[in-house]
Amino acid sequence: MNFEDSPQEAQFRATVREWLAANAEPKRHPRDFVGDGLPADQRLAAARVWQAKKAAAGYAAVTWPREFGGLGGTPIQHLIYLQEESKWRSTFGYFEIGIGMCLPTLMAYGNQHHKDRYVRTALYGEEIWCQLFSEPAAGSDLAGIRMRARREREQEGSDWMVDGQKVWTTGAQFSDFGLLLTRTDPTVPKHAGLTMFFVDMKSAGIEVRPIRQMAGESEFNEVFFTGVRIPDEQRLGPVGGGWKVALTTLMFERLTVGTELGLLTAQSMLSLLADRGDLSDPAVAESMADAWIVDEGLRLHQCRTLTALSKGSTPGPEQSIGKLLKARQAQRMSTFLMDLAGQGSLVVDEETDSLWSSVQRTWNWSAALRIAGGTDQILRNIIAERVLGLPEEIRVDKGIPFNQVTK
Amino acid sequence: MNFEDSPQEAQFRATVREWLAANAEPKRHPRDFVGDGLPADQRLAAARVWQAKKAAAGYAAVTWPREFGGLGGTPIQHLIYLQEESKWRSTFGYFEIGIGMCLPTLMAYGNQHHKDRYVRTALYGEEIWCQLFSEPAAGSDLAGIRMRARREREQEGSDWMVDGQKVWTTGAQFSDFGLLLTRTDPTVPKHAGLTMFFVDMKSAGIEVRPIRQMAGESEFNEVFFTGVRIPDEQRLGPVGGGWKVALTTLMFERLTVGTELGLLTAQSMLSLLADRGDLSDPAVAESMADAWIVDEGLRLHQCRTLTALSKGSTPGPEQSIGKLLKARQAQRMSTFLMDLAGQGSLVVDEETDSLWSSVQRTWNWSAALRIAGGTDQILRNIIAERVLGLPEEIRVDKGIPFNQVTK
Amino acid sequence: MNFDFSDDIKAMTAEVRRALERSCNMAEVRRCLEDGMFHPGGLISKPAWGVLAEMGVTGARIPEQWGGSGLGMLELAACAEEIGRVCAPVPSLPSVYLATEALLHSGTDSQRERWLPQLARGEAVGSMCFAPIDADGERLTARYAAVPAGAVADFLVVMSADDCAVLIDLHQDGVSRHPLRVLDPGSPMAELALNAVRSEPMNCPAGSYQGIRNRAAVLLAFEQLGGASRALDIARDYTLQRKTFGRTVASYQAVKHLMADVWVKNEIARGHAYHGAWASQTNDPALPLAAACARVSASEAFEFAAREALQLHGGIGFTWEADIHPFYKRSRSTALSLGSSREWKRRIAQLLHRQHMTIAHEL
Amino acid sequence: MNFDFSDDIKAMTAEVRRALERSCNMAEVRRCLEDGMFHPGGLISKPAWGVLAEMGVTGARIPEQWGGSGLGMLELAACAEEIGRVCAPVPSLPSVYLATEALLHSGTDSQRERWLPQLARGEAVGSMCFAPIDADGERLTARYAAVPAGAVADFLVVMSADDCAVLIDLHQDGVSRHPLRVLDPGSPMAELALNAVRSEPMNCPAGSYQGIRNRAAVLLAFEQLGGASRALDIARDYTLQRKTFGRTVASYQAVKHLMADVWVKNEIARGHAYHGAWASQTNDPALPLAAACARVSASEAFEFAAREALQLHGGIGFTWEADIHPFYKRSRSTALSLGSSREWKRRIAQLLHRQHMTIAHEL
Repeated sequence: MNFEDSPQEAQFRATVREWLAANAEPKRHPRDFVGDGLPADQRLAAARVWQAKKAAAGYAAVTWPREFGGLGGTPIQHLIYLQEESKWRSTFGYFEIGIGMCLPTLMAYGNQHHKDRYVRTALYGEEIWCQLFSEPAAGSDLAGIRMRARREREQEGSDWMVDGQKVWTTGAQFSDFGLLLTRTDPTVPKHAGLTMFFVDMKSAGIEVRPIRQMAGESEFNEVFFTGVRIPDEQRLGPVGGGWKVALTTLMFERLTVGTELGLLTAQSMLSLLADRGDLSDPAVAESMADAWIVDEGLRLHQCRTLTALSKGSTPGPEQSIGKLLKARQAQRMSTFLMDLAGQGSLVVDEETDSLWSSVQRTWNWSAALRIAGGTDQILRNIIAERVLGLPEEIRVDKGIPFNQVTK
Repeated sequence: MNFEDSPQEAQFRATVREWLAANAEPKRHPRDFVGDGLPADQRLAAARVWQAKKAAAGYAAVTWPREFGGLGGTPIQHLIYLQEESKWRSTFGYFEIGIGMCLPTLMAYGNQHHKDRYVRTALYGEEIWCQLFSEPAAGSDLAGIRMRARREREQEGSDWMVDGQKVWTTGAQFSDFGLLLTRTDPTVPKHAGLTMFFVDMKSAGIEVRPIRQMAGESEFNEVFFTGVRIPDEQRLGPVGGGWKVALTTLMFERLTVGTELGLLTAQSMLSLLADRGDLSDPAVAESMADAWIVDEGLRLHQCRTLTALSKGSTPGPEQSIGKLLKARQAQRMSTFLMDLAGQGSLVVDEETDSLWSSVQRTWNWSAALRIAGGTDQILRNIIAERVLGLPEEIRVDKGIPFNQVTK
Repeated sequence: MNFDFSDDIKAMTAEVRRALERSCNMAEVRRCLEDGMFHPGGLISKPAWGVLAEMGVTGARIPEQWGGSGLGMLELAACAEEIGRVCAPVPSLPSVYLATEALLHSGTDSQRERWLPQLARGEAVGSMCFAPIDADGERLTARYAAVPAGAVADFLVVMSADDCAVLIDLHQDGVSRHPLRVLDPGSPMAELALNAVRSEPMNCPAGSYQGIRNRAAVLLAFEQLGGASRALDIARDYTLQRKTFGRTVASYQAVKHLMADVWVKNEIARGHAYHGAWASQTNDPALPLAAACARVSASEAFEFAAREALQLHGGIGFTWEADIHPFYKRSRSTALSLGSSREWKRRIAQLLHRQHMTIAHEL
Repeated sequence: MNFDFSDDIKAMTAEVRRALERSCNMAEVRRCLEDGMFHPGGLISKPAWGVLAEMGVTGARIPEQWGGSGLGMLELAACAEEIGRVCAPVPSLPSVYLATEALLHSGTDSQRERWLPQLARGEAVGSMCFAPIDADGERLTARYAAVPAGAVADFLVVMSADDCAVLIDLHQDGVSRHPLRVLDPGSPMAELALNAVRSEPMNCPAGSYQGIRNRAAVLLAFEQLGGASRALDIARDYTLQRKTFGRTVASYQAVKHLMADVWVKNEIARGHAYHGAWASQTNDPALPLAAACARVSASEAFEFAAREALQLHGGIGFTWEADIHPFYKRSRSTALSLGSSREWKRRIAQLLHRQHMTIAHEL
């Protein structure tokens, strides 16, 4: 039992460190990214430059086969790269979804032309991809999407016309392409009538609207499709086979381990409490211990997962534990700290890098995070069903044609 | 808004007080009952004497009509009587089920002969009744009972032969009669095949066995029926109409408001903490406040219920809140106090009236109380469905003949 | 035993509810929150405040001689629940439950004469700070970091823990206001800097400080209770119409049980709130403990109800267009007004300990 | 990164599990509990203890020269989980994790010579008290209120917070034992009165007191973890076969989610327990914090798992015949051994504070 790299891992880490030291810029504060402080378009441009550099060195997609520009590395090597990169100025929020989920799906289901045309440009940050799955009436129940794709003419190979609405689309406003799940046949049970496409986000009939969140900011979009034409050539997998393709994408989502949620940590809580001199209060001390146990416990759980990974297992539903605990813990910690500090903690801390502004951001964002990416309830279902092997929820819509399920 | 008796209530209370002062013995400690310290049979004999005295004065069943020996009083008057009686030596555990639930059912569904023969003897404590509903395979799902009653001969009025097992029967060991729910037709859906009887507990073929609980004591029984003959004359309600009769019984159960659960109270917790000098610890102080808020909150909730009762409403599912909170609160409080006191609190306090023995009894008994009389989960269902009007659980056995429901 | 509001009070609050629902629906609340986000400090829902003045709520406790309705604490408490139900962005706590009450109990005749009629009509807004008073004669120089309604208040009462109080007219030289961005723009605050301003002493009987905090805690508990019940209603309505996997969301046991737990907490808080109202109304010695229990149980019930109601909405819950986020914000801001639950819990323990010792001593 | 037990350890514990399952099934556990209820103090499951001796667990940490297996903390920790899984009524904590460890770290040569071989063979049972030592020369008079395994122990180690320790042979005049009725008869205790008994000083290096408590906390955490996982398994098996309203109990969402929550707590506790084992094994400076986190998370996980597993059984859960109540009792008794979670949580906060200050100072 140990926490050290294996000899191979240590060697990879050393190589990465050397490359980063030669190519990356030092971080000035924890939330300092490439292009920090620049206007949105210049920031994006700077991000593309860094992405291209990474891609040229093979680090943009460590686990991809070499033929696609990756290193053919293991998930652990990918994680080692991310650990090391996080000490330097890097990028966040532009390329993860495309490289982590969309392109792997394209590699699995696309033809040779697709691979030649799209993989390299995405890897080098020249084109950005987004994922168009969720809909207003299909969140937890993704297979319940309604976005309708119809063949323009009733014949093989005909173009498709798409109408409907997607929601919660991260990065839609600057994306070039989107992976799009549609319903092509509403007369069959819900999982059977889906088809996957990718779509040029600049197509006529696509409108991207930011969603305003409860704290006033916008991190997601709604995307409206009105008579959008998609060539049949951009279909991934067979007509009616979209659910299987979507599951592939979601499986890749699970592989994006170690994503930073940007929430208050127990370590920050400790700093705040120590600075306030509050730890001598036994009630505060006990809350601090509770928070520490969860945070540190998740880190150790992650270490066990990584151990399993490095022994060759694939990440399973056990990973649901992280977000389930983290989001609730964040909500509890931020509330607790504000209670301690009193009414003044309601005043927005304008200094965005301060511990207090992170408390406030966490209070707002934790409410969303208990929902986004699987609600607490869905995650418990996943643990109960897929880890503990308990019976699935009763599905009253099982086997019933989609258009006959009680609306 | 006030907490005082109305003039009529005050007058009733005064009458009750006067009667108790003239007839009851003073209580020497909180758990001092009539016959305290005597062997079981003498204790029961003493209890019967006190019951007869109450019955003669009309107090044994305040809400019953005068023709049955009651006072024709209101639920509030019943409660006032109980409040006052609790200050004196009284009885507990012998007559409540008979007078509170079985006899009212008999009065509702029995014939004149039944009423003449059984009501008075029960009221005066000469005969004791128990309730034979639950079965090993039918706890929360009471309508799933299997105890089989068959007509001896296929003709109207024939005697019935009963086989099967009941469980959790309080007082079976000293009861004279039992209210018995049976299944007379397993070929129809579960609610439709039930029939209610009452049975002489001394009938041949009935065996009462105490159930040993986890702390070693026995407060309930299993009752085994092997070829027990019951005359058709002892049937209550029509054949196949047993569910409706059972619902009547359960409705009367709800009327038995204000039952003392014998658990640790926040007031006792306060005594213990104050004696230990622990309240200056802020963490202890906060826990004390939490406990107080629940206990006192339940008392105030009870005051609201009584107000509604005295305005003529009947007790509804809102009452589920009491046991749901009380049992969990008891488990929390007893655990907390033992944590404070350390390992020594594991040593059984042999002094049965001490605060510490009540902590220990509460720790054991609260685990049972979260189950007995409706699990936490069932109570939440009741609140969700009957108070908040949320949809019922999906019943996969609905409308299916009982003997075809997947075992 | 008559532990409920009278039919008269129920009829009155039903009218207040109807009027508030008309004048202050969730679109109006969101409009105010948006306004408050970009123009901090200045916010007040004029339609809601107008209704409260018109229906005699702002002047509920003010005697008729000064244009008020001369009602009791029970009436005001019942109305507070309605204010909470609609999540009204109005300065009810600083102006009605605190400043007005302070004037009623500790104001001089001329102070009352001057402010109470305007308060009754809703034309003046007061605010209140609990802080030590370090006045140089009649001149006060001080800085208050986060004064509720501080940007719009016409006067400020400052009261210290040793029962001293002064009133400051905020329309005078030397007063400068700095509106603040806050997490709940529906409960705006401002920083007030007072530079040698004229402060008028008030007539503060012993026990005023804790007395006014106790009564305000009870009234605020009713607002929180209103918010908590409404949050549950909103969650119930939403989950009953929303479907997932072919079933209404409300049919899932996890969802049902969560709402049952919310209901249970709300019921417990309601008992304590009623108790607090009764003790305020009758000036019963139980008031300190009853007020503290009302405060804590209502704060916790409202935060739990709002937080889980938001959760039960799924994704839509954290969008601006949802009706639930104003309650999430209000639950947090009300929990931190008048001191947090932690402080009140410690007070409960102290009061209980004292009570226990007194009884033990008497035995 | 290799944060898991080695395949060798896994193979070894699999054998221990099989042997314990054979020798100490729930019928044996119930028999011991019943015995302990009526004949307090005397209890020990001979078959279970025999297996532990035979398989080298009682002597896991004892060097081979004294007949032990000379294994590391990791091995013993992994075995402790198996002891907890079967809820074995054996004095593993007082004898193996405490008294034996105390002898290994602080025993004199002759003390080791005398006791270790017997401990390794499971023929002697030790116990330990943490208390101030007030010895008059070599004679000790003292009263210990609740000594684990006090009725059967052959010797007792008493250690004080200032790192003094003595060993007392309990087979001598002046020792009187009073077996106690306890809530968990599977963890019996006795009151020991010592009247001028001979006490032998031990060689206690500085830091022994906390060191031995930390390592014992880690080992006990593994027992608790074993109990917690088993309680979940029992609840899972029961609810999968039990039906209500025509469906298996395990198909209800409230039941599923409760078990999911139990699993989550167990996983978190497992990470901390592993960390504690690693820190004990490597004597890493992280040990004090790791041990405290292991102790608290395992205590809480076990109590939650046992309590809710019992709940998930419905009525059968609180009968003697059910397999779950021994775990409910054990979860309570283990939570109170070595100090409660409250104490360890405060220790966590202290350690964190110290750590933070050191880092802040270095910056």
